[in-house]
Amino acid sequence: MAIQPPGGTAGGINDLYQDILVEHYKRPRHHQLLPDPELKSEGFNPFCGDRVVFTARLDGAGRISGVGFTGQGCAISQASASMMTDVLQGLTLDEVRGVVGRFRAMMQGKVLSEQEKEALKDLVVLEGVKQFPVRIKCALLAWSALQDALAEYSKSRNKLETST
Amino acid sequence: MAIQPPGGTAGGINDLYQDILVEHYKRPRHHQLLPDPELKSEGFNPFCGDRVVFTARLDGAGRISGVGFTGQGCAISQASASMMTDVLQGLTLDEVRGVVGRFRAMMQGKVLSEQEKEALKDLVVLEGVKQFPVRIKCALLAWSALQDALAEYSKSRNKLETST
Amino acid sequence: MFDPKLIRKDFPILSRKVNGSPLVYLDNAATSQKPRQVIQALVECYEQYNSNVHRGVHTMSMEATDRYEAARQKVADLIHAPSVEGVIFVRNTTEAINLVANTWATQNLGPGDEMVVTEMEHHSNLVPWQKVTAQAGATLRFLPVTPEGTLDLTSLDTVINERTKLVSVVHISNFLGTINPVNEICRRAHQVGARFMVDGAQSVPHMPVDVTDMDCDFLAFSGHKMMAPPGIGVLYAKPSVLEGMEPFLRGGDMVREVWYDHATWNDLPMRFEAGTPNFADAIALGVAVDYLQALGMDNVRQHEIEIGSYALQALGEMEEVTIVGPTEARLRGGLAAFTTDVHPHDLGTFLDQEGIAIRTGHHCVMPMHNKLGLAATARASFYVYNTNDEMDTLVRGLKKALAYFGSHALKP
Amino acid sequence: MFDPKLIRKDFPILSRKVNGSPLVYLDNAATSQKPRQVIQALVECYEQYNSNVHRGVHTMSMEATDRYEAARQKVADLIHAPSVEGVIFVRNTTEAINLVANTWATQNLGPGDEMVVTEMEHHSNLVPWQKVTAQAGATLRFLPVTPEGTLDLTSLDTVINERTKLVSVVHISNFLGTINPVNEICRRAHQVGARFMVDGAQSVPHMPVDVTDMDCDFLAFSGHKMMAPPGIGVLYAKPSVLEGMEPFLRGGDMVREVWYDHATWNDLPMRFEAGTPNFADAIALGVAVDYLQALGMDNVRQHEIEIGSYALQALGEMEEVTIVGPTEARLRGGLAAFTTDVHPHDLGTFLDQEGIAIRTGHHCVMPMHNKLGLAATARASFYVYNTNDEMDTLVRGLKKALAYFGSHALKP
Ligand SMILES: Cc1ncc(COP(=O)(O)O)c(C=O)c1O
Ligand SMILES: Cc1ncc(COP(=O)(O)O)c(C=O)c1O
Repeated sequence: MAIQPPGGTAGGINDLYQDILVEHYKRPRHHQLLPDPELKSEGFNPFCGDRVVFTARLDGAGRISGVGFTGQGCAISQASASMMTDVLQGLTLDEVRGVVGRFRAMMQGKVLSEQEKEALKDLVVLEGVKQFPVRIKCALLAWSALQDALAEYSKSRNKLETST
Repeated sequence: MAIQPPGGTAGGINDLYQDILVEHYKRPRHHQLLPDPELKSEGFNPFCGDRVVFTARLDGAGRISGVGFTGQGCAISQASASMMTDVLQGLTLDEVRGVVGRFRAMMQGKVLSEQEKEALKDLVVLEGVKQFPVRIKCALLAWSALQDALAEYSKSRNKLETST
Repeated sequence: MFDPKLIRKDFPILSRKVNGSPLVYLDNAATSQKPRQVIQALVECYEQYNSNVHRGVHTMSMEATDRYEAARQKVADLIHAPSVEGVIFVRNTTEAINLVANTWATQNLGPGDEMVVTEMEHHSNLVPWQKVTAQAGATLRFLPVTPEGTLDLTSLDTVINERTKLVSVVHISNFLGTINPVNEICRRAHQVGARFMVDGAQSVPHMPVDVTDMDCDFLAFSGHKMMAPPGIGVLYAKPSVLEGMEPFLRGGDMVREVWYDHATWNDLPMRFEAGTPNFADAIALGVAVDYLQALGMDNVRQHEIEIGSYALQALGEMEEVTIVGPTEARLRGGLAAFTTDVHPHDLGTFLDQEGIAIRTGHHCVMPMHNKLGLAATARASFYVYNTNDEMDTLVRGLKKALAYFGSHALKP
Repeated sequence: MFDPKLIRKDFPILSRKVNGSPLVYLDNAATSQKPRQVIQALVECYEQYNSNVHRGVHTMSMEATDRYEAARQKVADLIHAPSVEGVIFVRNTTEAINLVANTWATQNLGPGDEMVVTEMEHHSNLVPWQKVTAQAGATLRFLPVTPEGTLDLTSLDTVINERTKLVSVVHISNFLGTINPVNEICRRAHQVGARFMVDGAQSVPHMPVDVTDMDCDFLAFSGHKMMAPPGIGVLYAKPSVLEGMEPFLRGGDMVREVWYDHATWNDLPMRFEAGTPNFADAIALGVAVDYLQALGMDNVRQHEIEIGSYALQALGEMEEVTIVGPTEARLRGGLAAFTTDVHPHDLGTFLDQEGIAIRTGHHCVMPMHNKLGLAATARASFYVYNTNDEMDTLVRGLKKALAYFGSHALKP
């Protein structure tokens, strides 16, 4: 049976649930928490109950050497988390901040350059979420967790530095 | 200069401020508090600040032997208090309750018999207040105080009786 | 006669389209739509007599005050309150419950005392009590819920005991749909000398509620769930209980006399309404009550049993759908929360594309979701203007969604 | 250009007649009238997108939420708040003040501490503090008012001292009309480490108010006095201060996660908005703010100085009239309370017969009335739509009233 996308925005729902997104939802990458992570945080949406727990480890050079997440929620929130973990590997924290900035810019409607898009890998399919503003929060859930983890980490580093 | 009553209800304002009422306001009767009163109470309208303090004494037969009031407020509230004190002299408390009932009935729009009107004396001019519903509270202020005083008195009598 | 198709004509919003399809509004437990009579009452207020109440000698102030107090009388009549003294206008159910928590409960709960709610409470009838009981050194206890979603009353007499000072129970659960036996619980509460409060947010709009018959001490409900605007709600309380309560919010209107160092309180019910009240929405609530009374609360309830049965049957026939709560429409309010293999959010978005508005999430009932091992559910909730046709649309939409997500193999 | 005659066209109620005469509405300090834009915003809400906010995935819920949050941003812009996190929607000024009294003040006032208000406070900025200070064993102190009706600042540094924890001051007195030097008082409060709150009920609707420039910690005001419906008001607070505050009302929307035995709190500003908010009136407040911003708050203030001067002059020329408060229009808000030989109530009724709506009584400022030896006053208060012609009508009406009551020899 051929399923027609429902009315309204032409092909809207298919723009949202693109195959790559569904694939990430069905088989999320890095779907387990790391032991003793340097970066750790939880994202929770109090209005719908969606949750993402994020962990990452750093190597001696300060680059991300491993990432992992768990969570529960809708396809958008979980797929976004999975795709996010895919692009962080090997980045410095400043580079991570750059990715966060680019992703948020895309979700806010900014048109990205080809090069910028490349760095976001599968995440570019989340551009389709823009047509569903109420779901943008879902797409950003894991990213809020990531940002919290970064902020926590800087804070604890600062504390360490001032106390030594 | 001939003053025209303002627009709206024909002659409305003159129905309200009838000469007898103005006379009571200017020269209130029984305008001082009695010492050692059996009945005492204060009426206060929190929304406008009008106040009536009411006192009365009873003789051995349980009849009102003296009344007095003070207060401050608009012409309606103070004139109503003055007129009220005029009709209470010599009444039993049950008769007082009757007067209260008739006065309230009149203010609620009940048409009184000639006989009932007679008993209310000057108070009948307050019928004009009905056209100004927002002022009915003013006309009733002294009467609420009177009712409170009656209730207080019954309560203290009951207490006295059960304790002896 | 009760004809939802006719009733719909009174609700302008119901002719709107959403994403190209006619709106099918099934989020009534969250908030209800407003008939033109209610909207018109607001317009009339602002165009004809808007003025602050209680304080003025001028004509418009009197007109506004009269209508405001008439609305109070209508509310009293609706819930069979013996007098308007016990009808306090607040913002919503949540504020009504907080009012009792911060006055009666704070004054009367002490160390070793207990208070009782159920396991199926909305956050608004749980979180305020967590604080008051903790502060008082009292214990918050729970009437348990069976796996079928009804109260387990076998423990009624042990959970509610001589130490119990207050019992507060949701009348109709906005998640399970369950109608709780408030009369029976009220009797038990009074037996041990406890006060009894009812969260009527989902009952007062949908069925006859009689506070005199029930004998509850407090009842809270929200105007916005019963055709009135948001921003107006009601706390009903027995005047004798109110008399013993300290005021909550303080300021203009609730005082009698004020000096620099102290103040005295106004009469009931004004004592519990501080500052300029939301008189316009209260007046609109009065008009909403008129509308409901004209329909007849018995008929409203009957309609919801019928549409509820129809929905339960249709959804029940779908293998992929699991309905939460009691299975019989007579035992529940006009709503149905359910799960499928597809996450409720994704379902909600798909249905929204078809113009169907349902709610997804925990519906402010997280603890009960947790207990059932659920993070979120989808919920369709009905009102007088919903039709069986709309139920068919919902079921068609659900089937389409499940097929769509099935073809995408979205079951994780 | 600012033309009250043009502005009047936007206010449907202003073309109504009262007792046969055109309405002259001079009770704006009690509540303001609403422009058709605001009324229309309500109709639009209920006819087009009414839905509960923050919780839904469906289109209408998103539309309602977006507009609700946009209104918050407009309010933040109006008062120059750096972010929306500090803009909390409440019912009215009274609730805003009670919120601070029941959270910040309860948490921070202890035995021996002091808090300061002025002698000219509205009951709403006095009665809540009487309770909190008494409960905390703290002392409530007063900045005195001179016989001219202005604050006596010679005692500023002694009344506000190292023991002071909180200072709360009315910005424009709704009785005296006085504009208080809030910047100066704020500086002194912060100098001693106290928090500073402003009752902006009469200032925010009538003049530019800049919380960043003033540096106040809290600001309270009511929508209904600034062209919006009753039922919506604002507490602005510095987010850093809010972060340290316990929630006030508890329940849905203000929580993050809830378990049976505890709960965690949502982000700012939602943490302080419990239950379904009055989103419709908040959205209407946003439209009222648009309207005021289009006029320009500077122009609004300028208009009130002009009409105030005109009124003060005209009333001042009447021998029988005694105006309360500062004599210069620049030093006061657009209102004038006064006394004559005739009791204000009787005056009010007479003027109402001519269609002129003024307020009479104590205007919820009993202590200051007492201090001035007054039981009640008459008050005319102005807004953008009032004209000099209306001032003439008022003066004519007053003269007629005084002649009428004079002929009745009503001077007691
Ligand atoms: C100076 C002042 N403060 C507080 C209030 C209370 O406002 P509301 O009744 O809207 O809470 C008012 C108005 O009545 C006022 O004029
Ligand atoms: C059972 C129940 N209680 C309380 C509430 C809270 O109502 P409100 O948000 O109007 O305060 C609701 C609705 O959300 C409800 O369904």
